[in-house]
Amino acid sequence: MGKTNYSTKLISCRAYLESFFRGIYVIRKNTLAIVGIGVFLSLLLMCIFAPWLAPYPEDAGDAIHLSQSFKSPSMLHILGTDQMGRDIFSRITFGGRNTLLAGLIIPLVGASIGCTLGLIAGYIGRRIGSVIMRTTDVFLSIPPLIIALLVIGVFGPSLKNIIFALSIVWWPWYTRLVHGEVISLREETFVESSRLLGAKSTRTMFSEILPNAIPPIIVKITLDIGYAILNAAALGFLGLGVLPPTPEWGLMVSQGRLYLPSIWWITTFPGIFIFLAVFSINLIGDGLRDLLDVEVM
Amino acid sequence: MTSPILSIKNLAVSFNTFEGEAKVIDHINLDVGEKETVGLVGETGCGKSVTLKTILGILPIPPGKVTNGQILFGDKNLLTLPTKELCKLRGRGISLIPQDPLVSLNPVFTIKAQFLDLAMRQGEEHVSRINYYRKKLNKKQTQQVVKKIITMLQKVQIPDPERVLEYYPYQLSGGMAQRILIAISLIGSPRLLLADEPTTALDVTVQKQIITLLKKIAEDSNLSMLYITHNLGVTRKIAKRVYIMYAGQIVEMGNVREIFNEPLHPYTSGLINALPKITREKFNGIDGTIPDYVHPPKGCRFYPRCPSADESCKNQRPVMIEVKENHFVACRLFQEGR
Amino acid sequence: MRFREYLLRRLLLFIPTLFCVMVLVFILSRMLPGDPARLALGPDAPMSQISALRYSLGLDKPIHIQFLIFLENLLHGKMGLSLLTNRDVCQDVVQFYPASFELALVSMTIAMAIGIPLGIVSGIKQNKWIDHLSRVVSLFGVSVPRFWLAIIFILVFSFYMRIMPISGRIGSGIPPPAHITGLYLIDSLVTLNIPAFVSSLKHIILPAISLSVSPLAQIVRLLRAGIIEHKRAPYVMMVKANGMPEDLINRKYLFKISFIPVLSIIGLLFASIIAMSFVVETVFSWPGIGRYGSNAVLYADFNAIVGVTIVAGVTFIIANFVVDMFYGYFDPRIRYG
Amino acid sequence: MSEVPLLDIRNLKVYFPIYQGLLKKEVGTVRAVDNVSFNIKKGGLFGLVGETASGKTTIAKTILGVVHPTSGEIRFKGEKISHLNDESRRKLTSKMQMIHQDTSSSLNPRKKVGELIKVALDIHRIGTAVERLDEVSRMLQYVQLPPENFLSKYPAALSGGQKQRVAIARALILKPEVVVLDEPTSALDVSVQAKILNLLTKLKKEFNLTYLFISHDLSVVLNMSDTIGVMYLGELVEVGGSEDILVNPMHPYTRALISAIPVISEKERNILPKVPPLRGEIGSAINPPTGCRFHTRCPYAKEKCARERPNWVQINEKHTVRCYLVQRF
Repeated sequence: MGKTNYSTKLISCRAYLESFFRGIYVIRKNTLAIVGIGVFLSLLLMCIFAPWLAPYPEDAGDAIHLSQSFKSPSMLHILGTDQMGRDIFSRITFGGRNTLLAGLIIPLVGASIGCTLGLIAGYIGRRIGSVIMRTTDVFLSIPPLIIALLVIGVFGPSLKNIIFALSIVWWPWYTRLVHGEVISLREETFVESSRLLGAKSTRTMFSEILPNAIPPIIVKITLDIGYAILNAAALGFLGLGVLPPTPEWGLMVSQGRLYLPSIWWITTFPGIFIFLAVFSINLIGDGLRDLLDVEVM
Repeated sequence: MTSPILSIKNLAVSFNTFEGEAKVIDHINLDVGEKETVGLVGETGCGKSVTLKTILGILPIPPGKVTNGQILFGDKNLLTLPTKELCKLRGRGISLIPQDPLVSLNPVFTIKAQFLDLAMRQGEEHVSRINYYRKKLNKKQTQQVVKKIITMLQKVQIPDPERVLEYYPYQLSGGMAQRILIAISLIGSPRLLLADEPTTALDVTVQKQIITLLKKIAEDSNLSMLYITHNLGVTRKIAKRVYIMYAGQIVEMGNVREIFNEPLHPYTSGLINALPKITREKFNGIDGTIPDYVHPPKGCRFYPRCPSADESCKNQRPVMIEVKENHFVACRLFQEGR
Repeated sequence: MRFREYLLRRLLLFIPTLFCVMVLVFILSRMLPGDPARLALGPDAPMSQISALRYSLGLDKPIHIQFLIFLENLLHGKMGLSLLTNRDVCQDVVQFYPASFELALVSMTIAMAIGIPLGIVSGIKQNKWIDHLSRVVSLFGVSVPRFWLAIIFILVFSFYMRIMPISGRIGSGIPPPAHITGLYLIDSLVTLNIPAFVSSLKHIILPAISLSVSPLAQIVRLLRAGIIEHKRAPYVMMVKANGMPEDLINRKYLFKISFIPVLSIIGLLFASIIAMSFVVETVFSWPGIGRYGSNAVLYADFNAIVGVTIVAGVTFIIANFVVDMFYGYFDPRIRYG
Repeated sequence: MSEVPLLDIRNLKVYFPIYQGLLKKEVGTVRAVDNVSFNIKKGGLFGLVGETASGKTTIAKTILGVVHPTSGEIRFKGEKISHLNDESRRKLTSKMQMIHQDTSSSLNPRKKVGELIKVALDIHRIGTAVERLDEVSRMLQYVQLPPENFLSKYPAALSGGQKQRVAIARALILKPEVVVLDEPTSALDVSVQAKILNLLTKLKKEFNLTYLFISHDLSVVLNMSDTIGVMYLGELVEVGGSEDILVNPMHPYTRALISAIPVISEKERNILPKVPPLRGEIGSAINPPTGCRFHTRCPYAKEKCARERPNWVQINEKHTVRCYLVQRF
């Protein structure tokens, strides 16, 4: 065999960098996505560093300062205080930890269960595949939030159960998505070529089909973080999530409801934070959708 | 030559892309005479379809943009014509036979629905809902139009037209769909037919049938036709005069037989050389690829691939020169002698 | 005509799905930690009483027999007693369901009535101001928490502006219309009971709007994407080039083909409305199945939870079936394929 | 004829059942390939020509084992290779390769050219990592793509012709004996097509390959092959040396095909047979016409053609045809 007289490694490294910078370029064109990343990251950081950021960290628990209750937003309490006199902003920074955690974990768990099943159903096909897909159809036939309610009804309200409940209702979407992708990719000529080169089905699966199925999954996970936050907050709002006095955005909205209309800030601000988180993640998702050029629901 | 029915003068079209402004059509001139069939030949991506869309005013703007020139249809400049006038011309003055017949019919409507709406509404700019249903519910008028459509379908040799009208597009074969599209393009009795590679997607035996049909129709109804294709053989069958296009420029024009027997431009002869012939002569392709339209070569756009190029080709764009009677070419090789 | 066969196939698919939903609900309801009989009777009940209840509930029988009993009871309209109302859950469902159904129907109508035109205009006038506006609206729609929006609505329209009622289904002084369908809007119209109609309309608007924002946004999004995709398609170019007026193309030809993907998710949107009504009904004290269900979860009223789940599931499956029929009409390729 | 052909296809039938209705009842069969036999000698170049739906691609896929034959057999060097199990089939892949028509989807868009070609060596565990890379660049040079420019490009950055060159390099890196070319140039422009065809001819000599060349373009097949088989609706209707087929086509369909070639010069035009135009279009393989399948379009069809299928008639050593017109002589 001939000599290698140039460094293949170097060339591939350069190409990698090129594609990386091109990606950044495309994202930068999409200003909204950048805004989304900025907002979401700062929310995330705010929650992570809550103990240092919150002006009154002790208010995240069951502290009671009745003298301070129902203070409207001011320099001391920038978002005001609640019925126990606790600082809303402090509670929001801690409460976000629960809401965002649920929002991040649920799609990831759902995606890992769903994608595995989808891959199996799509590639092995035949009997196992159709059993999986029929099961998926059944799970898809009930609104997810309702199964989640049933699960929480059975196991009792708590954040852990919310995450568990929503995760197990989330997977069918990914199964359907991945199954559809695999089915259509299987018909692509390059998959047939790989088989004609003598590749075994596992290699074809993991090195030809899977890399092409990943972009829609990533976009869907991103967009689903938003939906998961909304759903988790809705369950929290119904009182099925964390139990008071632990703060959680959905729960905080619900608690403030009793003191409307005069004490508007207890309800309004946590709601705005939920909105901001979901809005920014949707901006990111839309940007990714354009970047990776895929269409998912 | 009598005065042309369609005359493109110095047309330039560009597209705004990621990388910059792509100059896709670079100052072309083209005439189609009364009752004449003219071929426009070029390879993929040389700007044939863009030319056609610009003529019809259906070029998506933006990203497209006409930067220069005129398109005269009779005495009207299509580029500056008000929308209302343009609407009157589409289908009735100029009509289009599209490229891929099977995807050129809306898949969720029957042939009848599409044909009928087109036939009843051609030439109008706006249709109000009330007006639409009033006309549609007018049985007598509708029946007349259906009759006209059926005659047209018989003209393009569709067997059992009444039944075919109830079909959805996916129930048709390619040849059948193309016949229907030809009928659609003829329903408004246009004077000029623009054919955008109408046989590319079809089998050769069907291609032969369609070309024969088109030729007959053009003759019978005194139509002019601009026939766009990448297939030299098809051009020879249907057209008398041909324009050879390369990378957004017209490089050669003349009588079909003359050009194919004695091509002058290196690109034309390269194309002819590349064609596998049934005489089993040697054939060879052209090196290189079509240039980048954002930064095209300054001079002749063919120069990077041209076997007879020299320094002067690089910077100087050759002009069209009449080398023989009615045989024009844009190449340095023929400029120097004059 | 193969349309009938298509419908039949859909119908046949409908039955096993329904059956599987029952199985799923049954399994989940039997996954309760602890013994349902003991839970029902309390920790101090004597053993004999418990086993008697176990016997009468059929809990001592094998699981598949239990399932059959469950189904049989369901057929006879027996879902067990609700802890909250002390009636059979079936009665509760019959009482509360029309209110929820009416709410869902109205919000779906709002979503479609605004979403469809907005999506079309936005797709056709891509990158014009109306398009930007509708994109902002739809982004807002998918991002805003519906329960929060509901509260803000009450705050603004009911407390500050005082133009809308705060809660309930009809004004307190107005007797509800005669029971015909159970949907107040229809019943009051049929009986020409104008005050009842006006009042129930006023009551339904805020909850319906807050439920409709997200489906509306998704309709706009999908329709816009479809229009943009098909706008440049060869079949649109063809009719345009041959002289079909542009507004006819947009209204009829572009719309029908772009609407197909929207249709395919309408069932899902309906599901999201049903699901979210649990929260929104709570906010507006809407006397529907959603509020009943969320209370049931809070008070661990298992029979009620199971009943509500079944009703929601069945509603969703039926909605999907109806959508499928429209699907067959809109897309001949499906019908014949 | 004592020499064993490299590839021997005997009475090959490939039927696909069609299911329809509520119970997925079998309502018909697509007779994609019906009783086709031909063989290719080592170093031969067999051209298979026919229009859409004539069953050309199905034959290619059956030979490579993607589709299983309904009956009949395929022999490679005298050994039966139809109905092999997956494992033995996989061993055979290095002997037989295929180049697809669709340049845009035959390369995985998420892999670079280098990986795309190297994967063949990875699968068959040939050579060390360094040797594999060297081999890849050597193959790229064979197909006239400078490795330093192309190794790390993604398929999206390549033109149609370049993609097809990559596909060729990948197919040839395993040093196969038979290459099935399924319309390798029909998606390309003429100027590029000529380049690829000439490259294929050159590589055939250098690697001592045997080609099965499938195309709908008779002028290409005439130039590329030494033997040509003409297919119509799943059946082979005429087989002969390419000179014979061009100068002395016997089957009315072959004649119609040749006469429909859009030629450009007077010289070529004079060679074309003058035939009346065909009626209609190629039928459906679901319920193919009885008797001779071509009779519905044939300008010379007699009543007998609709009833019975004609037998093969030997014209000369290589040239056989299946038509009653010829039988009369």
